[in-house]
Amino acid sequence: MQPALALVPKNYLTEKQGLLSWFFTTDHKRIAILYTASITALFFLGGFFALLMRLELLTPETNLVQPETYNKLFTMHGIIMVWFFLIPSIPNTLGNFFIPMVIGAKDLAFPKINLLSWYIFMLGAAVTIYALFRGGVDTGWTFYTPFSTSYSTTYVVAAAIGILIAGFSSIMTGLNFIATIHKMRAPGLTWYRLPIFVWSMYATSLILVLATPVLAVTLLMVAVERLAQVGIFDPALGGDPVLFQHMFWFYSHPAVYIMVLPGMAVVSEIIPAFARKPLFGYKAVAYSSMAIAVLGFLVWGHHMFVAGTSVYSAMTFSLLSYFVAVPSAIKVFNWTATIYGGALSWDTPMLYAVGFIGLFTIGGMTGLFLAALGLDVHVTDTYFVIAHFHYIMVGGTVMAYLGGVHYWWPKISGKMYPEGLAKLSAMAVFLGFNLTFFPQFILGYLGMPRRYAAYPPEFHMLNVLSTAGASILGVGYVMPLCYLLWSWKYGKEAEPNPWRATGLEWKTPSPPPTHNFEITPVVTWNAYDYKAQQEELQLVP
Amino acid sequence: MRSDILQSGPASSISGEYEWFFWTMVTVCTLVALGIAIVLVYSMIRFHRKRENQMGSQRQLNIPLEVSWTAIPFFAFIGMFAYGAKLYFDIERPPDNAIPIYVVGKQWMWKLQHPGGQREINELHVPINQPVKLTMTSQDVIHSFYVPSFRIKQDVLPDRYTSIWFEATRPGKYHLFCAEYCGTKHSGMIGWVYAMEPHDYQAWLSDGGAEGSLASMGQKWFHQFACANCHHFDSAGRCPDLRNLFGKPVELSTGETVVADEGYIRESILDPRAKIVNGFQDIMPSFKGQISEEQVIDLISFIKAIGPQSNIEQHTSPGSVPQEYGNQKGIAGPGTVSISGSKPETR
Amino acid sequence: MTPAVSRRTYLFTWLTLLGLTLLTTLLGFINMGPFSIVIAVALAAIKAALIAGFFMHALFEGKLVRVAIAAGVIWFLIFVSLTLGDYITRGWLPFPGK
Amino acid sequence: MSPEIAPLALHEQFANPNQQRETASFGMWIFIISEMMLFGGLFVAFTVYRMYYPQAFDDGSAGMDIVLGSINTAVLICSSFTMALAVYSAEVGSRKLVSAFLVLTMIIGAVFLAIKFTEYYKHFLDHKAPAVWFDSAGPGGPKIELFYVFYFIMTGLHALHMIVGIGLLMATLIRNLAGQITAAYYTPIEVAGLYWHFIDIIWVFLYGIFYISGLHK
Repeated sequence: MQPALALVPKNYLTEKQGLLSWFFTTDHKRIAILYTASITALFFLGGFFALLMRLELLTPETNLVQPETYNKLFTMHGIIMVWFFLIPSIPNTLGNFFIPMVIGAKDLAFPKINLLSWYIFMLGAAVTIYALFRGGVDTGWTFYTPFSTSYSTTYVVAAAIGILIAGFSSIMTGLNFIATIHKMRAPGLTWYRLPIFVWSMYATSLILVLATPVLAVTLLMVAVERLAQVGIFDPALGGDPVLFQHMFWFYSHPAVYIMVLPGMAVVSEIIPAFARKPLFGYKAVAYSSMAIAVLGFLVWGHHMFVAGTSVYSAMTFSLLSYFVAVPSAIKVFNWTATIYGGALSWDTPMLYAVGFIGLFTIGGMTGLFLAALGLDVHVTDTYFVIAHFHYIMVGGTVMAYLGGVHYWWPKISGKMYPEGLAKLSAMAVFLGFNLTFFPQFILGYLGMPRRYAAYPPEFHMLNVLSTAGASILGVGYVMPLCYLLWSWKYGKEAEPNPWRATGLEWKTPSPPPTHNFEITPVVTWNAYDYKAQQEELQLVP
Repeated sequence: MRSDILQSGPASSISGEYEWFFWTMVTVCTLVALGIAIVLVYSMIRFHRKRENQMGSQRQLNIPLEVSWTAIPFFAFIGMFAYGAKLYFDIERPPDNAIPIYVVGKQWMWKLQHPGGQREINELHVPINQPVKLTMTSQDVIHSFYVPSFRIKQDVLPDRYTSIWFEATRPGKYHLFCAEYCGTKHSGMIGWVYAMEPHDYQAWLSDGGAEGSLASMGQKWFHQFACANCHHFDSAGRCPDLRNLFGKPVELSTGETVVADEGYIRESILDPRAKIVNGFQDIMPSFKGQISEEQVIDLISFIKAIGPQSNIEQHTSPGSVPQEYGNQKGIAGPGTVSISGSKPETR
Repeated sequence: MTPAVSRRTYLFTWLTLLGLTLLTTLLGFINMGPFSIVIAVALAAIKAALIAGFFMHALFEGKLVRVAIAAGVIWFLIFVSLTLGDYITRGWLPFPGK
Repeated sequence: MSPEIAPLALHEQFANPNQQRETASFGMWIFIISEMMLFGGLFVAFTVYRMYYPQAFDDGSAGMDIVLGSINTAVLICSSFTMALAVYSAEVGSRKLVSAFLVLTMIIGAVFLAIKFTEYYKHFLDHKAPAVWFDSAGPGGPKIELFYVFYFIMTGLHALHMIVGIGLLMATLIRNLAGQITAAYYTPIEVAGLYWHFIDIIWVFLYGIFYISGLHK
């Protein structure tokens, strides 16, 4: 069917043309696309560093790169992946695009601030990449003092300032989301009718707003200390390097939840849609998101059990760390219960979502080892930790991100992605990921410390396995980039609601018009009400 | 020699308990993960969508289920916390009879000192079945002393002491790693711990060619840095009497009381003004920059030796007369410590 | 539009703030050891509450704003208390660095 | 809601002016909470070191100029008062008074900055400017310097906020002169006022921690 061009209603992609219409847009959907393009580029840059690291670790000796270079590689990998991919990943792309649509709003509360946040993010990225091209940074993404302030000879200040700038973009996004979710919901859309996606994004935004400023001020102090040669964290001048760790982890532990809560948000949408079943234990899942946001701030000390903090402080943090594991467990059980008894269709988003459950469970359970004081002493600062947080952040967040991109791709682009290729890449990601990171648990248990450019030969075999897995993982990540771009142009036209999912975003054309809804919807139903949905579509006998 | 064989598995007094706890956790977690996996795989087969318009069950709440999968993990977690905390206390609290060994980390080497004065670089010789307490500091950035087989790790910080202890249970050669990223050659800041039968250890000690025990070195510095001019061994001096000081509470001019431990003595040498003993004047000059971390350690050993619990003497080799030993101030480089070359275990 | 706060209230708030500033300064001249800064911060907190309550209309805003302010204060207290918790309990065990 | 609101003032994403007003003011509150944590980080670090070195920090505090500091506190409280009156004038719809009070607030703010930089200059002359010219000889030198490092970072960050605040007031003044602020729609000035009062609150605490504890010396 090829209707006359004039009859095709304008959507957000076609309403305005030209590059400038993108760079000056205040449409949350277009800004989401701008963010997606930026973070995709940065993801592959960070991934390239990871690839070089894995190649270097293929042999016990340093033969591909020198230790100086290796140290810069893992630092830049960490900085780019954490602050320029994971933190903005789901919130600024899928969140930006779908929070207003899911709550039936025309746009975010502050569209200009939304655009400004993208520019600030790009400025931060530019400053960081400047540091990279001037020769990189070798402090590790954690910037531990006094190494970062007094001993490193690399571009620490530029990198710190870049991250600080990007932090303000995070704060703006969080602020925008909170105000939007509170004030812009469609009539009738009460808190308990909101999809879990919104609850989790709200929890994420709280952390963004409350934690990010502390990172900003901590990095500011590092920069001042380094530039002015004064002692803030330098013990020689009366400072305490452990205080830096407190301040850094006060941000950076909650930051882990900034990364994984949006992943949980996406998975909580995908699973009901492909099981055609309401999310099991809606309130438990909603409250657990909020509990994670609050409790996540009480546990940062578990990064410092061997750092020279007091034993009593360590015990407090250990106990609190176990408390934050409870809401995560609740979520996993409820997702599993949602799948049980559903009418399951194993499309690509569902594959990613189930992969998320599996990998997040392993990541979460190994977290229990790290929270146990006595066990942590041996495995902290080893590859056990590396494997643990990659299971959460890559196995969790990146899987959920890819699942979400596939799930909403018909809505974003108006086209269907090629299902066969997508399933293949989902499998490649899952298998490659496990092959890369599972051996690292064993390496850590055997005692291989992290951030080692060279290692004793008895760790060789497991490192070879890990590198082999990384190559599969790399292919798994490049494939979606290729076929999604292909489908944007050549893919099959998508219906407004190809999955027959509930949710307001599916009640408007694909791709949506600039103002999302021709008529502001009035909500009278609960989230995930598949029965009403089927009745509405007159599908139920 | 047996101790040349590289041992990787667990080999310390706490590692048995550690292994038990670790593998119990692995078992519990695997069972739970398997449970989830079974539900998922079963659903995958049993609940596959058969008709295009099919809907899933619309059940969305089961209160007993929600409560149980909240409460059961909660109490299991409390149990894990409790056992982990107990193990941590065991790892953190050295027994009283431990051999005191001092560690100074710097970019990128470990310098270790035995109470008898033997000095080693990147190697540590210890007897088995005897607790060893490490008191550690760093000359530059943060390092971390990590012996995987002993299941211990402790960050080593500049300008303060941290401590850790272990008791090796099997003779052998074990990896020593730096586990906190410390700069370019972080991965080269590695070494070996040699756990030896007690008689081998005694032979190694006496073969050492140490220039005198740490305490006797400390006594030498005590005179060389003119500490003795003020700190008389009577109660009439202008400065506090240092005899019977170590481990005792000290009342400060601010009214607070602190225990005279290693950290306090170190601070009092390098920054005397920080804590002034009640009834004394702020007249002591700072020795910061004039005295190396090793010399501070010697002085602490000396003060310990004249203190109430001088249990260190039993481990020191004979010869407490101060001998000529490097007048260098500052960093003792590898050259000055070549005594380790004559050790039986040195590679 | 009726103003939320009258000019009289603003005037009284202003004068109270100036008075509290004078009080803070005068109390500073008395040596109270560690308490002098505690009192100074407590007085500052009272002043901050006055500014937020009257000048910023927090007392007349809805529940949402009050919850937000409470959240900010609570989060700051979490940060302070758990950090200081480490510093205060250091040295409770008689081993270096514990 | 009042019908006299200019149609232009309502942004398209909002359903009605009341929603727009509440959202803008709530957004500013969230931003203030975030700023609280920004200064909160510095307060935490300061508290830790103060607890560790009470003596040196009191000595550092003794080097403050209490007269200028107290005057400055009073000055800033006055600017908050005039700011509150500016919002009040907007609420009752007096455009002239709004402009007058905004200008007055900006002038008082500028006076604050002038006094602040005078203080900085005096610290420089006293050799109490870390990294530039700091006389750390004498007992406890580095720790006193630590006090001054925090003093300069925190008051400097505060001064930066003042400058941003004056810019915000300037923008509000222009909007007022253009007739965009009415009794029915005065959200911009309300939001700017919130920010200005918040800067005042921060200063009140800075005054408490930096100037007072060394006074008895």
